Amino acid sequence: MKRLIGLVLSLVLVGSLMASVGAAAKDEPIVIGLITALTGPTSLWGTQERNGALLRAEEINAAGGVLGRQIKFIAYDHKGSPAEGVNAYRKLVDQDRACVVLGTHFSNISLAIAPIAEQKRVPILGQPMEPKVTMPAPGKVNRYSFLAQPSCIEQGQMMARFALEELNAKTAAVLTDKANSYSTSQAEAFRDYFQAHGGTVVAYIEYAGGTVDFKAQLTQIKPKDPDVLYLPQYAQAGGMQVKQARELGIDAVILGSNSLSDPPFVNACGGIEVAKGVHFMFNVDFSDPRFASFLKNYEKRFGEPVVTYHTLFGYDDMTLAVTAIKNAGSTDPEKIRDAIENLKDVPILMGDGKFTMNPKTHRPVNMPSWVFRWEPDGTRKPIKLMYPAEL
Amino acid sequence: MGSNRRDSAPAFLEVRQVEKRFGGVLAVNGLSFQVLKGEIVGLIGPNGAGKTTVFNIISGVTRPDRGLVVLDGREVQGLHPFQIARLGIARTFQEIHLFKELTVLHNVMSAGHLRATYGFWEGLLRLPRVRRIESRLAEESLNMLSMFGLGDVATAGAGELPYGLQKTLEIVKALITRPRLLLLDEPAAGLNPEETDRLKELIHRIRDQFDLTIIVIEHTMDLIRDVSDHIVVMNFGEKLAEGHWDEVRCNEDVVRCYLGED
Amino acid sequence: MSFLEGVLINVFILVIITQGVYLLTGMTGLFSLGQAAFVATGAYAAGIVATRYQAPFLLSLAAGVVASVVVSLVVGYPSLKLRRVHFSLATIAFGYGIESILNVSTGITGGAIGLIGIPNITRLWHVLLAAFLTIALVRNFKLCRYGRACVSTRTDEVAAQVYGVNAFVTKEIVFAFAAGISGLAGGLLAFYLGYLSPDMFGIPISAEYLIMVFFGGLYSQTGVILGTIFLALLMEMLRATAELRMVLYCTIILIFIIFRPTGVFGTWEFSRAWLAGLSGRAFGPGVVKEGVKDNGFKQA
Amino acid sequence: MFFQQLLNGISVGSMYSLLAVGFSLVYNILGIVNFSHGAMIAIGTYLSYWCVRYLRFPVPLALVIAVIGAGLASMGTERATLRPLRRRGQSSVFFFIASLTVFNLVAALLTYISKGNIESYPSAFLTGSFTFRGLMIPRIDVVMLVIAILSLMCLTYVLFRTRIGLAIRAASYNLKAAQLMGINIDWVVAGTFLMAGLLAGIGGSLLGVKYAVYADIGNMVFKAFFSCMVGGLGNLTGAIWGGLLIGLLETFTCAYISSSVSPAITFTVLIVLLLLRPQGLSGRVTEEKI
Repeated sequence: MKRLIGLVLSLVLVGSLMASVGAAAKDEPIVIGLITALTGPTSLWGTQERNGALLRAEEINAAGGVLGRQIKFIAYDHKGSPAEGVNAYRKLVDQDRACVVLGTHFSNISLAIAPIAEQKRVPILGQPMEPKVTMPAPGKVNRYSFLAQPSCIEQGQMMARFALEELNAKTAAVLTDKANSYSTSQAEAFRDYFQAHGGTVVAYIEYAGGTVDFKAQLTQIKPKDPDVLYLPQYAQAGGMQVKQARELGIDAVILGSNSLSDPPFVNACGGIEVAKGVHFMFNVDFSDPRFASFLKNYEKRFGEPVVTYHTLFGYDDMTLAVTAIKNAGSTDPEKIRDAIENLKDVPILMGDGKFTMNPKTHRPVNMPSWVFRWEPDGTRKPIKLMYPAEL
Repeated sequence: MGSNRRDSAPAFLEVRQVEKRFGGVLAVNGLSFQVLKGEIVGLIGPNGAGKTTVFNIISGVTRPDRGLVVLDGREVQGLHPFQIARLGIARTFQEIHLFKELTVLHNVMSAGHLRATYGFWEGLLRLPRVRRIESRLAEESLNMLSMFGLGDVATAGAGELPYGLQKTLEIVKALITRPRLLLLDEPAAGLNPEETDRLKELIHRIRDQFDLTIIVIEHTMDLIRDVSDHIVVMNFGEKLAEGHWDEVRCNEDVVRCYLGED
Repeated sequence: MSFLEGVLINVFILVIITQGVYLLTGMTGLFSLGQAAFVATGAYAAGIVATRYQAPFLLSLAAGVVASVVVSLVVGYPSLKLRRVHFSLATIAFGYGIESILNVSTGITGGAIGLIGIPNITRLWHVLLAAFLTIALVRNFKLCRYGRACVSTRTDEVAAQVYGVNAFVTKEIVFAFAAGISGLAGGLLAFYLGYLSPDMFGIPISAEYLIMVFFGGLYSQTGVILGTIFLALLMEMLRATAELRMVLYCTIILIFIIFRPTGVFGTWEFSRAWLAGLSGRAFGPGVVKEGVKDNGFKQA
Repeated sequence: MFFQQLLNGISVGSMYSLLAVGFSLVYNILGIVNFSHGAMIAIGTYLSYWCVRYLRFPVPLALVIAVIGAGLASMGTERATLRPLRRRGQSSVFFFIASLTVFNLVAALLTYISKGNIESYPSAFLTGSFTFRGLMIPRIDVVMLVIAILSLMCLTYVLFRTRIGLAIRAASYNLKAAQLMGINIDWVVAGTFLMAGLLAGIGGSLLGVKYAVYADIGNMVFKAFFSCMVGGLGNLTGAIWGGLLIGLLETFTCAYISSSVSPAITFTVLIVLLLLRPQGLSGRVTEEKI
């Protein structure tokens, strides 16, 4: 029966799914997993993150590995969907026996994984900026979820402070994607801090997800003539907004989030002629010599230059995970969890070069960020180093 | 013979001053006629006379602009087709409207929607009562199909049947609803003389067996002559003449406009 | 809960949802591009009832189903009066609308950050039980007079009405039924993931459901079930192919479509008669014939 | 500000119109909802971009190549997925899934090839605006409008002055009758898809210049779908009016009501409009034949 083909295929699929269960063994390489977007609109970030982590894992393996064992690095796609992310986490933990999982850069996916991690008791360390990932409620910490960069609230506030103190801005306009938690959380933090410290937010406009034409929103902002325009966006939307704002003749200083640090942002603007002068926040100093050698190693390994800063996330997350394994002296996830919680002064590329975890919040202690400006020659000029503690 | 009875008996169906306009064209213009219980009425007229529109109005597919349609003392104009079906009017279509993707039996059972008298939740849970009604409906459908010579093709796809059988299937589907009034729209179109003869018999038989009142639209004049108790002639949306075959045949207007063309 | 159990929960939640889509699209010919919004309605209703009012599992699931059905009645009343293609349009609008509402009403739904803190209760046997019940109900529906009314409405609405079928009410029933099924699946999803966000229920997700239904066979309940299982597992298996995952997934579907345009199973239905080694063409209601010739290709 | 918003609305709307005409061509003639139109838009965007970027072709040449490429891809899609259905006499509803899958596949492929990168034309091509009585008019919008009008004029010429156009128009009234009259339906269908693809190619190329080059750009097809339906059945000008209406509605709900729920409001208004006028803005009234 030809029609049975489908049935047989399904059975084969189920069979092979089951067959791969329990394939992990002892005294094998230490498995470290990564959950990220390898397909879909944000796959650029995911592949960069994966490459960064892979590069670091290979460096560590070349230097003899950790605890005398090699690292086996596995990256799985989450397609931007929370359910997929949870599946990927379970697969890493159950089938691949990962002792620590890296990821994700999507707050929404990490929010879904966090409660599962509490059950599975394998720590997950990554870059989701939403503070609720590590602290679902005030005073309550998810024991197995960790964040390795300033939260979106801290980043929004730092940008507001930068605008007030360095740019002497009196008025600000904010444009935010109502369907994107990364965008709304930073925008709200920026607005609240800016207003609480003497500034006036003259326009706070939320738009629906998927918008590509922002002229209607920007036209409302233009007559308000704000000193600064804050665009906490992903590179694509941010670039289009900057381009369209300039087309409409808005000449306010434009401030953005860490996603605007990418070359794709400049592309989405339509070139550096448009992107120049845009400020963004990022937690690495691109002029740091260690960074230059990282760039060189990356290009040697992958045959192409680093595209986005997510590479650094992967690279540093791997450093932190391996340090935690070393400190724990074991691949027991519970011990690694304790070790991650107590990480102190770990040398990394981001921030001011040293990473310390806060056991109370599961976020880094006072990790600084640089505010950069895109220059007409296409370089990023560091303007000021901001510390969350100064807020 | 009919004339006397027609004058005294109450009408089973009465169409009174019905008017329907499509764009600028008056498809039906002030048409009135009556149908008595148990009668077979022929509705004839040249192409474009508005006959099918009359059927559409009676069966609720088209809403008349003006006028009344009274079935057994009840005004039905403007009701939805499914409401009219519930009052016991069934019809066939000039262009075949079978559910071509379904089997013949499934077609008949679908048409028997109103005969399966159980509620939504009963059907969803498939209670024993539902199974009982369903098997009774299936049985009745099969019987009906065999009666019309379709028993052997009950599991064939309706769209695969030859044209003549599709026409018959349309009639079977109409009958399974157990109507009181049956509207046949050109049942003989496309049939050969032999099949037409069989159809004449069939129409008489179903009238008697199912206690029906029938209105037939037809261009095949000998069918009309042989089956009709009463004939209504239409032209340009208006009634030209009515009466028994012999009366209508002699009517000058009819001869001029219609029969003369033959 | 193991990885395999998690995957199977996902698969069977999808099986439940596509049963609803099968009712709508396969049986009644209505193309809904907003079905995921009904899943969202059920999921959020269940999640909100569970987190805010500490309602028990079953009660929350029921709340999800009721919410979906109520919303479907409100949305269905105007949109089912539209032409069929316009109905699809209305479902897209509904999809956008639900997404907007979920994003904007931050106080209740958590907005873009999502709804967190729903307990992880759903286990595989819950989902299997729900899937079995759904499949049984859909089968019964298909075999009863309302199921036949759906098929006749899809095939020829005017003729169906003439046989006493109230086409509008039939569509309303199916729309609400499908919404209820989606709401149930949504509730199970909420208690499985423990987290909900609006972007989990966009238009592309609804399109994905339609592809699953068509892939197995638009007119075959068996095909829809097996097609959904196959595609959901395929997606999971392809996880190892990293960047090529979506490309391979879509290519495999497209190859199947080119060689079996009417779905892998066509109109074939699993039946006892088939099991007994009899003809594959089952006898009785609910069976749609394959290989129908109609030369035009105007959509209804 | 009102006039600036009006201008914004027309700018967005004219783009929707251009995308909708191709969509509506296939819908009106064949009665098919063709989501692969979105794939052709994306193919147009990338082909013209690649030609300019990597092959360093002049922009007009790149545009021509992109347009032809999208047209051929559209024909290929029809040949591979729709024709087998017609040959077997199957209903066109099955084409729905094929067109959706082609749409998904092209988005996935472009994501894979471009590595998910966002790209743009080199050296700020056609950016900036000029001022006219206080209104800011982006240069690209003017170029878009001119190209859109030119391509629609070409389309009108083909439809009303050539043999294939006559065949297509005949087929759009009654496919079976056209077939009986000896018109080769395969050619009519292929020609229709070709023209829709050409239009998608133009639209896609311009979108790439106006916004940016990214793999998901084909999502615009949903706007085209709405424009086509709102504009009405039976004629192509309907799609143009539909596109403009949607552009203006979106812009004005953003400007004066709320931009976060603007899509929801816009689409609800359109659905209400369709309830009141099922034939669309400028569609012909058709009485259903029994």
